[in-house]
Amino acid sequence: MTEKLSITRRSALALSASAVAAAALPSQSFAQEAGVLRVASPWEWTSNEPTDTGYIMARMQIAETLVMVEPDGKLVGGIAESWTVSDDRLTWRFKVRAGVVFHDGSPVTAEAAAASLRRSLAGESMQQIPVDSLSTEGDTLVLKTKTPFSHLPAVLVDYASVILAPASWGADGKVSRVIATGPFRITSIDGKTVIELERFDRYWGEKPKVARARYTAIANGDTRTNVAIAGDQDIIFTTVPAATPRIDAAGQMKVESLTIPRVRAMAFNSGLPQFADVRVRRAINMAIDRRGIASAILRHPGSAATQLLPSAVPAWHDAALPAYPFDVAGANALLDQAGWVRGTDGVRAKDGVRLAAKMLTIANRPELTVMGTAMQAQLKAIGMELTVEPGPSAAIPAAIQAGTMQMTMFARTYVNVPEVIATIIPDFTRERSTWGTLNWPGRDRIKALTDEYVQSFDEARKATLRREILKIIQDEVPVAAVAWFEHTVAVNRRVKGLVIDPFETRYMLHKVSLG
Amino acid sequence: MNTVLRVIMLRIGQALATAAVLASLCFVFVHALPGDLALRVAAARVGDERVTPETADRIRREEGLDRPLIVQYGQWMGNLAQGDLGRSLLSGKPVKQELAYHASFTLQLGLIGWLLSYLIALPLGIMAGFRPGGVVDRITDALAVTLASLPSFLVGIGLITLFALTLRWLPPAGFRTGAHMVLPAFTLALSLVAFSIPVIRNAVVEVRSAFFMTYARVKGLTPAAAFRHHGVRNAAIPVVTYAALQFAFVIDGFVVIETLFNYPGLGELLVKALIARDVPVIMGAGLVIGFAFAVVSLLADLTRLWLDPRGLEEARA
Amino acid sequence: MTEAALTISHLSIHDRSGAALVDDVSLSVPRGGVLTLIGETGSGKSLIAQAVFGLLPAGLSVSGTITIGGHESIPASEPKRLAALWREQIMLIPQEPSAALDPTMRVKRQMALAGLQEEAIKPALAAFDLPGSTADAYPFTLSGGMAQRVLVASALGVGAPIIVADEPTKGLDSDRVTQAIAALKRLSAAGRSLLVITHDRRLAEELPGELAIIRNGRVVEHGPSAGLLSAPQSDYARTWLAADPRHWPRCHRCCDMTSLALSAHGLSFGWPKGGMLFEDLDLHLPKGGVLAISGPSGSGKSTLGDILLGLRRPMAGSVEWGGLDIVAMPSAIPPLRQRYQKLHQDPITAFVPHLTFARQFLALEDVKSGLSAARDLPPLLERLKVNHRLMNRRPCEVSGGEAQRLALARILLLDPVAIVADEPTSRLDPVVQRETMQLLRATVDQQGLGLVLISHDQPLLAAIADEHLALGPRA
Amino acid sequence: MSLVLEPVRARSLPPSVWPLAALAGLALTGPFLAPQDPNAQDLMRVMEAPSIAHLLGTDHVGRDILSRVLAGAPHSLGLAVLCVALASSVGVALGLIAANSGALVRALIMRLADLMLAFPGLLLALLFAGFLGGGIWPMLIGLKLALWPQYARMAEAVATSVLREGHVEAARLAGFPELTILKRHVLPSVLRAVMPLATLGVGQAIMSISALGFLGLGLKPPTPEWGAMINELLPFLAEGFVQMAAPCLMIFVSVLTLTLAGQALASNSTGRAQ
Repeated sequence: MTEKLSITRRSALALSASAVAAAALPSQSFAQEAGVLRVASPWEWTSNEPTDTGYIMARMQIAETLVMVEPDGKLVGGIAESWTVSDDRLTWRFKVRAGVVFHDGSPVTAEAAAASLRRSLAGESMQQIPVDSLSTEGDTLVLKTKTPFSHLPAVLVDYASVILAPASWGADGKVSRVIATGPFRITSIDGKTVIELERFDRYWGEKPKVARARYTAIANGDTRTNVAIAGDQDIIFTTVPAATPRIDAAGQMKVESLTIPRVRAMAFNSGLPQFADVRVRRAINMAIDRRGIASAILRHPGSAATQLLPSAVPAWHDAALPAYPFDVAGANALLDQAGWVRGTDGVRAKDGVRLAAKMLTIANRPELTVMGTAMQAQLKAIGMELTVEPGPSAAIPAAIQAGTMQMTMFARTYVNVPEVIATIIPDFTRERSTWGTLNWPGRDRIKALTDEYVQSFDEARKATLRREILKIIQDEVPVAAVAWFEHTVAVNRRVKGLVIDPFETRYMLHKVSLG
Repeated sequence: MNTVLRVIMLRIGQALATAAVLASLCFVFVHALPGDLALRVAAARVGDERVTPETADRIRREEGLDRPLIVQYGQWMGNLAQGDLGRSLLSGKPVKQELAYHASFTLQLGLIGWLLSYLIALPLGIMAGFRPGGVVDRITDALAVTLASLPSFLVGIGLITLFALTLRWLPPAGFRTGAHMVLPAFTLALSLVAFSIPVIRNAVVEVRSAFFMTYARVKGLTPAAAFRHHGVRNAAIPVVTYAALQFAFVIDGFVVIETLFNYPGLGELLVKALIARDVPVIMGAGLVIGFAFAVVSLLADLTRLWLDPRGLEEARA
Repeated sequence: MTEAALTISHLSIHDRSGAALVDDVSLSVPRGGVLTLIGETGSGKSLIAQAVFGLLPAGLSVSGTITIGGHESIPASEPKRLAALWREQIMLIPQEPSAALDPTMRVKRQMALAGLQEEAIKPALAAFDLPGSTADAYPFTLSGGMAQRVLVASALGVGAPIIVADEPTKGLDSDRVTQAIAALKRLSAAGRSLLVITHDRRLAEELPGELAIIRNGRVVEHGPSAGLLSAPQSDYARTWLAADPRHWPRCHRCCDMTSLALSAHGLSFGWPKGGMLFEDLDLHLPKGGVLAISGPSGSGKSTLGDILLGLRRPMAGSVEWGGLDIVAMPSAIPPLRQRYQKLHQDPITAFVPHLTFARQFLALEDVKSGLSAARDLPPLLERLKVNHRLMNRRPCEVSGGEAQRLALARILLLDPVAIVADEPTSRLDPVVQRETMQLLRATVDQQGLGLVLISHDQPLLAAIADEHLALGPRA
Repeated sequence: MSLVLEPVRARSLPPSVWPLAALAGLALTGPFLAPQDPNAQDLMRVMEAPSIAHLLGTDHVGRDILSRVLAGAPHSLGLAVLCVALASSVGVALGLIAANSGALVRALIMRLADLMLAFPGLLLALLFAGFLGGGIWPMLIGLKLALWPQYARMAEAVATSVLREGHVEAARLAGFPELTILKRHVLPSVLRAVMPLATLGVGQAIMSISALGFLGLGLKPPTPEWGAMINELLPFLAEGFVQMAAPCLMIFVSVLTLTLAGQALASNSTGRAQ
């Protein structure tokens, strides 16, 4: 690590002198460095723990999981070369790939992988696996589950289960150094924002074309826009959609976009009197001008959501499912029918309850606040009063815990692991789920369907179950998708061969070359 | 010089006490904030989407956040007595290391911006002060008032738009090379200059109108010699006082500039620590900033004592 | 008469509105001789000194010429040419000696910058009774008198043949005045030509040479000092000389010691870190009597006044207001409060700066029962010769003499038994001083109240007081 | 009570007071001058260039910029005035108490003021602003807490020196109650000293509020606060220069007016004191 612990007056003066010198020379010296692939995204390297920052390790291809997913959704071997499941569907065997070495040169054995995986299984994201035991047999890792769990390989794509070398952990049980197996190896970490990487020459698979890479975290969206306009990075993930025309016009970088299974959705507390009636939820759903929001705010008309998930995940997208029309009159009629009467202030009420709600949104996704204010204006037309309150992300679980949640709007990815069911279960089958339904009676029906789905290894049956789950969600609207997510990536002119992974598990940097 | 030493000892004692009180206040404030602290820590650690009540419970257990507040506070104070500021709840790194890293950046940018501001303000202020009401005075006054009326984020956006996006002379964000420092340093310098120019100008005007300056000329010194021998030192007294105040202002970081330029300073650290409710970091920052503030004002006092012997007399009393 | 060292001819100074502040003044200082300009505050005498140096404030227009030594005449409107003669030909001992010294530089270095040789500094200081440590001192540690002697020593050191001293005795008590006069005489004895500007009669009397009386920017009378003082020709000079307390008619009278306005017994006071200011002090103030308290600076005069007024507690002793000991019984103070009043040294400060006098007098009705400003004020103002138009002004808009009379009026409305007057006329010109003092004495006699008069001006006290209490110098 | 107001309606009002009055007028009447509902959206007409219908164009959700700029005045200006009014009244009150109290209370208050001055200003503002869940009151409390010490220090210094003046002693000797003395003798001087600071303070507060708005930590949307407007419009800088310039200019002009007025008041009060 290159952490500067102190600066002397002289070094500061030298710095200022060099600053002045740099100002005097209108050169491009700060810009492109030959052979270094510069990647930026909003996320900071807050700690070394895979549960915390494993996604950066996985995306930057520093660390790898047993199972990996290709951009087309196909599960492929990662550290595990192959896997099998026993006939009773309870014992899974993962064969560790031969010749894989950690960044410190030590070989990846089944024992080492199991040790790393055991730590991951303690984390919350892996706890959905009904683990019975984890052991090794030679070069094979044996995982037994208590009940059949059909999408286990998909869950093992989760970044929290990246495999680190035993030497990574310090005496205190925390990761002191990240020693992993990916095609890139960390050479230095500068604070939370910059990570220097180099090609790992003993990587088992396709070796990167660039010798060095640098990851920079730029949390502020406007700053990312500025950097993109200046062309001061090679690839910038998650640029502000509204800024796309400016970035493209500047000519340094081009914004590529891809619809991904991340959804901007609003969720209701269905236990509240104003949202208990499904007709109210439907009316709200019909009063929202999704296309207007998608084109004006998100600048991508195609991102208006017609159902929970986009066609980018064909298995979980049912083209036959009828979408809700944008129909203010129809929405008003529904509310009239449900007995909500307009008061003198234009807000409907029923039995002394006003059709009003406070909607929590996440401040660090600024477009949600803008969408919220748009919805606020649109819902006025059906006599609903909406207050938008952007806050830190933790405010939503906090409000749910405190029982004060009325409505939320958030962005949720359904492919944390490349099987949507892993997200449907926590979001739609619990009484109080953080990013899904709250006090929704329909959860039990979904639960029955998901239980069967998890244990089933019959693809046809699973497809039927998926359609049923999607239909219930579409009909009952405990959660309403407003817009799908356009993954925006600004790409420098000199970058060749970039592939965007809709699952956001890897940045596929090994395929990139610099022109 | 015994007096000076006594003043220093006294002030350092005061500074330590102030810092400890500040850190304690931070503790009280952070715990008084509504919401589940462990949940906030959890959200910051595992990310917005993964946070669950279970994660919060695990972190509460692991970090001992379920202990009574008085015990947590007592432990922090106990560790502090041994020079240990604890570990960040977010990164798990020692708070000392986190603070040192971010403080070094704040100090770098702060010092450069601050020096730059005086590099700009001193000649302008002195020129204006030499000819009150003259052309230079009017121009610098207009400049100072204009800059004082522009929020630093607007200045920053303006500079970025011009120099980074349009002219492409400088990088728009970052912190690793000298070129990266230019725009944030100028943004900071311009917001400081707005207030230091009038201070310098007034100090010069005041000293130049002081009778001892006239008398020095009656005694036979040329105007330049009179200013060199008598003016500089006397004019420096208010300027030094103000400059130290400005520098003290700079040490607790400048969130807007740091955010705009993606610069890893203390301000950024504090904002993130606050979002994450990273209590040890917030308390540590309170402690360090409070102490630094006191040290800077002590240095200013010492400089003033050196410049102005009258202060020594007051200190003695 | 010998050749003139400095000649001022037809000097006139006008302000922006065109009013003449100095009107066609022609004077000369003989080589090796002394010319003293004397006049009231605002008479324009200091402007003459400033004009000689080309240091007039901006905005004034000046005409006339200045001739220095054997040099050609220089128009007073060309300050740059006058400045060329500074130090070599002409040197100033300014009015505020402390302001002329750089507060951040040791005396030694400032004298060296003035052109004195390093080794000549201590002897130069010693010549004016300044200890050698003065050289290493910072100016703010010096008293006004010491600072002035430092400047005189510098002036003597730099060798300019002409020295102008502007108000060299301003703000000094009588011992210091003696020292200042001695210093000036030493300059003269060293062969320097002196132009001395002062309002201090004593200085005029003790300095040899010529004297010019200035009034309203004009020379009223001019001639050899001794002759002019003993036989003034002009009316103004006569009035002015008569204003000297030494020339006032004495007005001692016997007072009725049975009826006391105020008395004190066994008073002691000292500061925590200093010695005792006074111990075991007894005093009596009869109604209709004037008790003088004098003493050098820092002897505790003002503190004693505050103790008598119940504003400060003594360390020991008693203060009796009409027989009630207010030290032992502080609760006795509030009902009697208004009857024991103070007349301030700077009368303007006794009034709230931002309010008109009328409002401030009117406000007294709130605290003084039975007072009607409309009824009681006009006769009082008439008696004190205060123009009632002043009522609509604010404190900064009246002169010092007017303000002191207004302050007296304000106190008298409260129907006092005793008044403590702390240097009430030290900032007034002699003529005004005399009028004010006579008014005060008359008030004491007419109202039968007791007056404690605090001052360091011995002749003044001798002229007006019935009894005299002198506090010793600080131990 | 009229006495207290006196320094405010001083006889010679500096000319810069008139723009100040205009600004106050804008803060009071801004929302009523707005030609359209500042929160009415039209997603079909986003980022439109200035036209007759929308004199300053529309923003990213089709709201009328002119209306938002006008309606934002009470938030940006009013809030700043409120902040400073609260901070200065708390500061002046504590400063007066300190000046009138014994050594212990005075030391207590003044040390507290020193402590608060050393408190990282940013931390304070953030502790109370934004993360408390937004809203006006937390922000006010935060800014107020950060600002009061300077007013307290000034009030204490001025009051202490005024209390030593002759007219205070004269008033005491005349038997005026302490409260009257405080009101008539001390407060006017204190207010005169504090006024320029407060005027400049309002300008600084406008900038602080807009900076919080810019950081997305300010008032709740859709409140048309100028800083928040800049934050919202920043991504559209290329298409909406006029829209972006409008709130920037409002901030600039307001702070400029206040800065000039503060300077004028300061030179006016020191000029008169001499």
